[in-house]
Amino acid sequence: MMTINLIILPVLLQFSLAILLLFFWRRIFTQKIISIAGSILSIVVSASLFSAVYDGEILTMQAGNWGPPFGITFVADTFSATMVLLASISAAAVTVFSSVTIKRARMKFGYFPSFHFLVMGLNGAFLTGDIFNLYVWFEVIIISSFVFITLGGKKVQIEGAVKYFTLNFLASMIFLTAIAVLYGLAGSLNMADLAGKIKTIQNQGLVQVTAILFLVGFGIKSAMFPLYFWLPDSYHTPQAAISSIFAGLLTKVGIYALLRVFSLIFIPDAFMKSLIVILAAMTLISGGLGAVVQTNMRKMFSYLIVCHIGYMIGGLGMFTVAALSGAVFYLIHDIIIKTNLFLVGGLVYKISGELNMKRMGGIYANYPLLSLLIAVPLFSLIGVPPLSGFWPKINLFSESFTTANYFLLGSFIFGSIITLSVLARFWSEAFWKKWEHPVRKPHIRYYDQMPQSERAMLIIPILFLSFISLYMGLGAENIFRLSNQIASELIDTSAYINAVLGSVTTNVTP
Amino acid sequence: MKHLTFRTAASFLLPLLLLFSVFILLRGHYLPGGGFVGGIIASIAFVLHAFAFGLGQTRKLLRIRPMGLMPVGLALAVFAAVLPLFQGLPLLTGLWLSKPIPVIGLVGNALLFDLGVYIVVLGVALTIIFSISEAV
Amino acid sequence: MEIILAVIVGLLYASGIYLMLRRSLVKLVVGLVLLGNGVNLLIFLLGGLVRGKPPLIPDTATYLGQVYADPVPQALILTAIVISFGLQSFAIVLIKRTYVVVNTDDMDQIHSTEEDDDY
Amino acid sequence: MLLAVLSGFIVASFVPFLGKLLRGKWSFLLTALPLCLFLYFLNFIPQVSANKAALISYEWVPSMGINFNFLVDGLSLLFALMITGIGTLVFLYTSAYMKGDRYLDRFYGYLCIFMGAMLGMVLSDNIFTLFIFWELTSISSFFLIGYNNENSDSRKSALVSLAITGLGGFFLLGAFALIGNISGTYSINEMIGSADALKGNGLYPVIIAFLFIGAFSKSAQYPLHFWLPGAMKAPTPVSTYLHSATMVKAGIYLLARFTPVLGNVPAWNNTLMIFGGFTMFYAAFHSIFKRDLKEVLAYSTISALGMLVFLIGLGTPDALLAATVFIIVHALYKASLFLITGIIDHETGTRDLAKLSGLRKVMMPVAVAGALAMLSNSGIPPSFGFVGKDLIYASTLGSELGAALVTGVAVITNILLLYSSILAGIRPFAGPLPDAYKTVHLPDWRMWVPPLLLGVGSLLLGVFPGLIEGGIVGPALLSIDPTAPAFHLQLWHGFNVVLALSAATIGGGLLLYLLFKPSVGQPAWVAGLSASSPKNIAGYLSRKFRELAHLWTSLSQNGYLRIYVLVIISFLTVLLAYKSFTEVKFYVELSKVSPLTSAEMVVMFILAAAVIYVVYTPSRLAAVAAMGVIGYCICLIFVFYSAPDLAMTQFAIDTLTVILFVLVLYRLPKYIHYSNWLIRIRDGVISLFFGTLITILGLEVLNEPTSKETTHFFAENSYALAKGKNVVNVILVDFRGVDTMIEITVLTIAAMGVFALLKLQLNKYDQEL
Repeated sequence: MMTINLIILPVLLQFSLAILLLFFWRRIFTQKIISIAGSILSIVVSASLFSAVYDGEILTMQAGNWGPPFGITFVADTFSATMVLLASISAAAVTVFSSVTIKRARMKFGYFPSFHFLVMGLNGAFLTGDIFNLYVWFEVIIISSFVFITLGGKKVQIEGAVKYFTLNFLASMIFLTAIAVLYGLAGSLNMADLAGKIKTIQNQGLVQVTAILFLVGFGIKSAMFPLYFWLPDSYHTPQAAISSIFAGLLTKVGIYALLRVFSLIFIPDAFMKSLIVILAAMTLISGGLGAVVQTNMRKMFSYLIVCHIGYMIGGLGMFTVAALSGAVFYLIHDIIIKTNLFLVGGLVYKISGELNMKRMGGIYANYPLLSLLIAVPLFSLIGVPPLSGFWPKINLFSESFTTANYFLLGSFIFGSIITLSVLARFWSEAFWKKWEHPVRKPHIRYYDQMPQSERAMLIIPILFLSFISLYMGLGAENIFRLSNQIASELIDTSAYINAVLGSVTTNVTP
Repeated sequence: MKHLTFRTAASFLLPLLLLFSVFILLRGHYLPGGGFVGGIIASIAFVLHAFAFGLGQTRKLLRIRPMGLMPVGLALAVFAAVLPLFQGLPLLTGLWLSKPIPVIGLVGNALLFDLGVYIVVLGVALTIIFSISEAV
Repeated sequence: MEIILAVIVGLLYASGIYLMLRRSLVKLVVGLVLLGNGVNLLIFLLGGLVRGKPPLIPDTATYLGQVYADPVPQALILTAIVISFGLQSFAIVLIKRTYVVVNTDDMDQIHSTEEDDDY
Repeated sequence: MLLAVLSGFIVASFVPFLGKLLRGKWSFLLTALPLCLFLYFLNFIPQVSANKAALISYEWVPSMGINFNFLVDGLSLLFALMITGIGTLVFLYTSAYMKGDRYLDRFYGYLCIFMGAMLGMVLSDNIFTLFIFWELTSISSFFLIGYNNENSDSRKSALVSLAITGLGGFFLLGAFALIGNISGTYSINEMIGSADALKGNGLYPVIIAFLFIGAFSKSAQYPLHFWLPGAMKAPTPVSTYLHSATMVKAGIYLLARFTPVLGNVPAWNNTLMIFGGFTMFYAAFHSIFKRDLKEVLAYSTISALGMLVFLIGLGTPDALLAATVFIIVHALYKASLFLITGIIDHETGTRDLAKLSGLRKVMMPVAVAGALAMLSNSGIPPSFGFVGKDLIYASTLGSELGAALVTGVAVITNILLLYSSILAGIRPFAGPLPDAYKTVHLPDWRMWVPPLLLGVGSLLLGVFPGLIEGGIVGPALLSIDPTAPAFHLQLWHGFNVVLALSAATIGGGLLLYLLFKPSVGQPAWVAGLSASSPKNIAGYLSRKFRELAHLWTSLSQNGYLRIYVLVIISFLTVLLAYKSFTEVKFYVELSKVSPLTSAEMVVMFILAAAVIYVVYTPSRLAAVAAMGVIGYCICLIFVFYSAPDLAMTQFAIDTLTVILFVLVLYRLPKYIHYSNWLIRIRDGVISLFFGTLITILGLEVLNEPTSKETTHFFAENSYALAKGKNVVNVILVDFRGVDTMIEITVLTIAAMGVFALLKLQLNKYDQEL
């Protein structure tokens, strides 16, 4: 019986952490310790969940002991367990990083509790098997991200927040509309149950219309073309630690939802496939074009997020096992790498005090080992083989040939080249260039003014995540096996459906 | 607003409304009501009091900051939710005392849960309204 | 009735979107509220309309009779309303904060995509 | 074997920790690495010359079919020996050339990685491992070329070379993905079996186009050649290593490697011949106008590469033999010339041909090395270059299509190359020694011995070509063309056409040197040509591309929230409308519709009126008030239709929302906007269209029969199992309790956010990111 509750443990752990932190509202030091210790514990918990499902077993838990489809089901299959594990890894890194970089004033206003609420929301969204429950988890995620994005807001931050808020709210409303229609059509909310019921509906046209609503709702959250505009306008405004958790996980939960819903409930038909493929290609191109023109480091990174979303969406659009496997691999890679990228951005800011790369320089000369460390995520992101970003591209490239999506292939190549060129330019400007006339700003606490212990708190998370990226690249075999398994579970959902619906139990309330 | 009759009314209304909110909370399992509406009514009671006597007075009366109510309520709700876990049952499985308690009826963790909702809603509503009124 | 309610729902959606397209931040938030209401009503409508039969089990019975309003959409709407309230109150305060920081509720004053990193 | 390939990476990974040691006088110890590898690969000669390729496999990513399969056959052995052999000399040379450099350790680190990557590339049998190492050479060369990173030109050329080779890399990946897909294997060796399937496939043109883009970008073929002269900003050892024997030959290697798989098809041959032929002429022509020693070498390198591509394109056994030999010839003399240039630069501080002369008087051994390299470069007997050039002429004469034309191009190119070889090998040493260079002296032996060794090697191989005939050249040729007949390398073929052509080349070259003085410089019309050079075109295109990117981004990412909303809603509306009108049948079943009472009628009317009022009122306060009215009307609808819980909640929430609004609006200034009426109409039309779609969608969904399984379960079991009579509440706290639990969490977070938004005021020092 214990294994069953193991499913919900990652959620409960974050929840309890957040509540505990609320009790220590103003005690920053205690909060830091609880938060870091809790995050490390959560890696352990999610790792054990992951190891429980890694061999292909699917765990389910019926909340309230109400058999499906009546209660809310939590499901841990390989996909969701992987996502939970990645979320806790990223979150732990960001916790450590933020313990030094987030200003005390912000910490006094609920930074850490919101953080754990956010991670709890992510875990919940990954684990739930109920579509309305997914909506509710999404709301936890967005409301805590609203708190983050406005925390201590200056002008730019508020401007970003207004756009972020409005469009995410709009996305939620579209998502909710979609749920309303779906419930009206099928009378169920359990995703596995819906998978069966949706096929029996007479008017399949309405099902397709509902699918469009889901596509757009999740598409806004996952920053798909032409729905992504909120992202580059807002992600660069909050603190580095916050942006990195946004970058690493928030858009990815949208991707997760897309992959889940469009493999389980709405199997894409020809129209949907080509629609998604075109959107993916446009996402790559449009995001790439955006990245080219930026000189602000974090804005450039934001556009890269958009650009790379195209790889994952493209994999979904082709909808073959190999393509999905590529998409999932990319997703796994991207969560770690994007978190790390924004942490690196934070570190670079701490070193140079600048956000605009024209005004940076000299990092390579002054911090050679640090530069080497930073090079790992940058090169992984570019997809320099054999680092992690390279592997999924094999699948994606070759599947775009087999499915004859040449336009998509072209945009894959385009996206890769843009990433290469903008990051090489970033490297050249910030790291190689001699730093002319460095200006010290009085209100910034620079890296070289920090004591050794605080520097370590900046470096350790980056080191940790870089190490994971390296592992993903050099030990790609393991990741491939994982992503292949996930992809085949996405294509053949019978195991998932059986695991959820097969375990119908009568209520055994004492 | 600080009119005498209003003040008197408010000081009477506060306990009455609070009692009513608890009533709404308890009957929620059988008739319209429940923790959410109960919490809102309770917060309206305090807001009325604040309008009549000023925020400072209400804060004094409350003793704890409304912010402090939220973790308490959440903790209660989570406690009610995880209680079945210790018996090896899934989250939120209903557990009931075997005998009904007079007035309230059957007591189970669902009630505890609803109480948590009540407290959270009270805390949230008061936090929001108080901080806005202070900021204005 | 269903038809009229459906029209009302559509009207709420339309007005919500229209207000979101205006320049005033206040109107934007009012639009969000209307949109939220529209969605709630849509859930309600699609759950089926039943007059005068609330999903309350009578004192004398142990289960609901033959005709009753579907309780599931009601529960969903309740959750949705509460969540929207959280978001809306946040949005309302955001208006205030925006006004404090930017000194306007005119959306066209806050469209700088460039970051001023000279603070 | 794996260790041999990875040793470069392993050593490089220790470099950061041994920094101090390597920066000092012990740096030359690293030379042991390439030397050991060279000796290791020499061991393979007996096995390979017996035509037994060694295949050594290590598993890496077996589920993708990507493994370390190292194949040592003639071709890979040839390259491995060149990489490690010249590597040894470069490593040794570097220790003296870069003595005292601040970052010598890093430099060696990159060099080690680069060597490892090159080795891995030529030894890989698996196309994806080949690709991985291919990309690693690009990356490590990026660091090598940009080594003097504080110099902006240096950075720029590193970026350009990375961009070009990176671009090629992605196309190569595309080609490989396609090849792997069609042939069903990732092993090049096994692909030869499915060569016909590949050649017959409809995508064959795409494959070779992508492959060529990859190979040309690396091997600097026109029009992707311009990164190479720029890459001369790198320190000389880098230029030596990258541009004589290794990186630029990677593309040649690739073409040679895939000749048995994809070659011998007119499209393959002709494309290569056209590009190779044009490149060799184009670059040789440009080389004679250059006055910077390194630039002369850069262009002559491009020309030589063009020659190799051209020969592979010819594709006859003769041509392939010529290519194989020429690879060696070129590696030897070009490395030597680069090293010599480095010495001159190092000792005199200039590479300007106009200033250099008479250096033989102060550095005789270097002058000898230069002369030897020049002999080989010019194809003057008895150098190895002469053997090579003979073979080239023999193969062009044997060409089936227009022997005269191809031979003519080859001869002219060679004449021009001869000119540039004199420039590089002889000119700095000839003539009187200017006073400025009187104090110049011979550098450390570690610098002048390597070029001399290479020069002597050229000579030796020229006299005794048999030394490498059976052990290296033969097997290498067989791996490019398994059907190639036996051959015999020799210096003297007797008097024949080939000899006449050679003589003509030498004569022509010398004549040109006498007539065309380096000091004349670049005539205006050549400068005019450069306006339309690929480099300028690429620069123009990249500027235009940036402009386009700017335009696109400022159009799409304009910062106006309402435009974003508009785009999203229009997108959704168009999709919904398309799907609804094509796939949904419209009908409304009136029988299911319930009648309307008068009270409801009134509420609906008020509701609609309030909605319209909200939209039209210019006052914010009025809008909020109307919004409240709408909320209460909805509350009444809930009352009418059996939802008392909802009604209570809606009432409470609506009241609270209005109160909050009023509290906030209270202080906002009066501000009324009147948008342009056109914009209003546009927005109105889109909103109404969207709303209408939702209405239609709602009505259509209502027509569908719905399974009420869940509802019935709740209705029956709410009291029996969950002990509650208010089913809605039971659902909230029990059946779907999780939702409620999260919902109150959302409220809590929202309250925290509101609190922070209102109370948190950062001072300037807290505003740092």
